[in-house]
Amino acid sequence: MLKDGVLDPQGKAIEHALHVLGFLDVENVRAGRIIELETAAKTQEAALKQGEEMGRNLLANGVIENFSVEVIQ
Amino acid sequence: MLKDGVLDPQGKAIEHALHVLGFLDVENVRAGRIIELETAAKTQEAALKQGEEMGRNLLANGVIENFSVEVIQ
Amino acid sequence: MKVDEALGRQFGLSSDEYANMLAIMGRTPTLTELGIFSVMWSEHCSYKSSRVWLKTLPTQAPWVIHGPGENAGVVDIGQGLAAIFKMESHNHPSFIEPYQGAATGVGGILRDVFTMGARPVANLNALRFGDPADKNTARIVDGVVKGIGGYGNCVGVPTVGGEINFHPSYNGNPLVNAMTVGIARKDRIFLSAAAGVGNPVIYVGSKTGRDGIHGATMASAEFDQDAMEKRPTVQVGDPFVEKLLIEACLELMATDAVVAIQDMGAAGLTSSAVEMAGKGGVGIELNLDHVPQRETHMSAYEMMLSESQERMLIIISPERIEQAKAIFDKWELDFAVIGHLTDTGHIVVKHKGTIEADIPLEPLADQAPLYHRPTAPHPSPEPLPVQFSTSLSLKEALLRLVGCADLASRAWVWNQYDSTIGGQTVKRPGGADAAVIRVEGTDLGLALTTDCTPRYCQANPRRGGAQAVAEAWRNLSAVGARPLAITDNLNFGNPEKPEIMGQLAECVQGMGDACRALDFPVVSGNVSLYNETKEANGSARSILPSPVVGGLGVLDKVELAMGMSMPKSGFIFIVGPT
Amino acid sequence: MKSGIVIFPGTNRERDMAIALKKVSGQDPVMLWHRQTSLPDLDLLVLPGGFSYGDYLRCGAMAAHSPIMREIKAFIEKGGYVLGVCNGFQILTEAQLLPGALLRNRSLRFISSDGYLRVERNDTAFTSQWEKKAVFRTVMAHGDGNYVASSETLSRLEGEGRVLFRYVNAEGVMNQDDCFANPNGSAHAIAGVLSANFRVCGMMPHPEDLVDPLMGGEDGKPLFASLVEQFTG
Ligand SMILES: Nc1ncnc2c1ncn2[C@@H]1O[C@H](COP(=O)(O)OP(=O)(O)O)[C@@H](O)[C@H]1O
Repeated sequence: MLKDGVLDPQGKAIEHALHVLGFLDVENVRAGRIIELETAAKTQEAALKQGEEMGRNLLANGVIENFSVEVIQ
Repeated sequence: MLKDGVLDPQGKAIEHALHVLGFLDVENVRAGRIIELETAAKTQEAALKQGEEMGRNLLANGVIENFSVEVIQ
Repeated sequence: MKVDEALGRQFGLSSDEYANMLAIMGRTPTLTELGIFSVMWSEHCSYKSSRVWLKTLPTQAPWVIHGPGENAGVVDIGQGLAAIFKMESHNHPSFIEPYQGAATGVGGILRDVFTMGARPVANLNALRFGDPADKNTARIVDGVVKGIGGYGNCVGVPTVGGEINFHPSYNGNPLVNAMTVGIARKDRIFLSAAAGVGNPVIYVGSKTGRDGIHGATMASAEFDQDAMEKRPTVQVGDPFVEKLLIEACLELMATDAVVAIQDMGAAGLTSSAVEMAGKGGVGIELNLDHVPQRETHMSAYEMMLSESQERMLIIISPERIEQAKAIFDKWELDFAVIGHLTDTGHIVVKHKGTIEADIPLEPLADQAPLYHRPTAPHPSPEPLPVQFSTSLSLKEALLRLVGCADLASRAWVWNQYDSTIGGQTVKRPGGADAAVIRVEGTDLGLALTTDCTPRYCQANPRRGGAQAVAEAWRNLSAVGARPLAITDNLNFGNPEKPEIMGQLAECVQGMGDACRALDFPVVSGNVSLYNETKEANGSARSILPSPVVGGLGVLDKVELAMGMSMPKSGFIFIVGPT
Repeated sequence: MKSGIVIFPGTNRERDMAIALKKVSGQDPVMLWHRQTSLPDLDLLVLPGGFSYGDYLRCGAMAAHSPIMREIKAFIEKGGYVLGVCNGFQILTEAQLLPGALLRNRSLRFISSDGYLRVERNDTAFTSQWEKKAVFRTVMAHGDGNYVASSETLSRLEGEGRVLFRYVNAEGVMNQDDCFANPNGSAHAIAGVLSANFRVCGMMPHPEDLVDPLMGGEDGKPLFASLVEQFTG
């Protein structure tokens, strides 16, 4: 997800399209990316830690994006 | 998220990049989109219904993508 | 926040500059006023270090319609048409966020050109990256190339040419120089000088957010590790909105409603309002309550300094408001009357009932700092050792040459740029020494090129500067064009260091010499200083002196344009001494 | 031939298309704005390339809901012909006027270069001026040209002869897995398809950018010549 305050051209365009389609009470649309993956990490904590490392190093662009990691078993 | 069986070039590229970075035990990477928005819908059910309509009509392409809707208060 | 000299320093004002501001104001300025002074007097907006040297460049020729001083240069290309072009740098933002830095660089230079009434018909660029082996280089190259393509392709302007070099001096400070060329009718060129007391000031385009506040001053500050912490100053571009803005502005300009127009570039609302009113010799009053805002609780300071992209400021006559609004409504863009012209000679900024700024425009412009910075001769590097290795076969030597980063094929880059959109591209990247496009609906062609060899400028700045101009001239001649004029982008290190200032002075004089000799004037340009990286040991390493030249020429019969692919048979001639 | 070009916010190859149509048919096309709710009398509607709505969300997704799309559907039902190029093709698939979808190129990069297409049949309104299995050069300029469809859809398309253009190498040989011969990674190397009634054609590359020797060739001209032939006899 883009950081608060960073312009989200996608979100803005989607919001506009939703309004045109008649979803008039929708606002603050923000578009982000979700990445699902499988890991061989043994524990919940190890997986979380790995996810955070991957987020910092590659998956998110720290300059303009925030990210969060969730582990599902 | 792309449906199972639809080749996901982005997911594949991310998987490759993660391997290069040394995250060798990661696999089945899939990339999808997440859209957050606020609605004035009064009830949880109404919001869910609205979200599903938006997904079917615009936000997801049924030919290649699946979607799910979650309401957070 | 208390406004005092210490805060002034944080905003980039020297003690003298701060004192001068106090003298002009006759009181302690407000925070918003300080912000306005600091950006208007920054290197980026005031050219305080380079102006004395820029003035030595030749800018006149019978075919020059507008030289430096407008948003872009304008030359007569015949048949009642004019070519409008300029180059601009986005070096510092591209290091912090390569994709968005490069993308917004393209967006900014496009606006400089269509703001004058031209439809943009071609983009070019000149890129310099660090050592290919450096760990950051690949990421920066990839992001910059994707960003240039992402913006240009979406806006629908073909990217037809450019150049790329690698050198370790650009490791922490890549150069991203973007050039746009547009075409307009000679008698329909729009300028930025505001006129008509009482005329409304119109804001169009995207909403204002807190993007890139202080980007203009950042672009003039030396780079170090802290730069990474200044991240939120990165702006995100929206090429889709830019495309709508081009169409809407050109549609409005086709009516006779526009008195003056300017894009909101570096220092956003501040520089556009100050420059438009200043050039027109009028005052301007803005009511920020009416500025379309993307975020809540924005202060006057933030709105005046925001660098949100894809915005323009327009002066029209009051009876044209409805007509103009209908056009921007059609293109689904924001449109707001945010002020009017006055006869006070001041810029007055109101927000929520208070006057946040009230500055006399004349001294703000006329007393902008101007420095004759000391120059020192540039130490010429040791001559390169001449080595003849007999152990390499001709084939091995050739393979080594074509395999080196500066000579290898650039097809992987231009294959990501849409070079054919518009249907007028006669010589695409790789097809000739200069790109050639047809001027739609005529037999005319434009030849376009960007050139600079920083190595030469390092070895001998004066001859290097001259060489860059001469190379552009040759490339244009090689496709059969008559070279008309250049735009340039002077990329150098810290001008407070005499040897860097020496490089700049010498390069500019060399360029001037060549321009005069070739009757090839400079009609627009841009300066980017403080291109340095702090090394781990604290020392600052300057980039190679890089005065990039963008050349434009015209072909009266575009079908005669020459390419460089070899015919299947024929003779080879070499012209000139070897 | 009376043709119309539909412009959505963000469309950017409408001028190229207009030049090509004018050049081959001798008649200027009508420019139509996406909010229009009625169409003039036309033989052919063209949805040109570009980045409608910035191609945010998915390419063509938002344009597919524009008011004019209802008119376009009615036009097709009444027997009209529609050509969608690049973004136009993406819009037609998003509007479900053509099957399948266009995903990000396999390389994840925008591709701007020349490629080769093979004409799979020449008994259609769009291809009558080519020889059967003719191979022609064309300009590609897209980031999302990777054609996908379910295996049932693909076999239906093949069975009904609705694959009109395929990516091939310069010799006309198709190889789905070769990143030069099939640059986007399209299923079955598909570059262009037809609707079940053969009156709607979508294709990714840009024949309109090669209709003039000065711009590098006239390889795209037969497409427009075929359409002119269809409507003027
Ligand atoms: N190196 C240069 N050579 C010639 N003209 C220059 C140079 N640098 C800047 N200029 C001119 O100075 C004026 C101000 O430039 P700039 O501040 O970049 O304009 P803008 O505010 O439109 O970005 C322009 O007319 C520009 O063409």
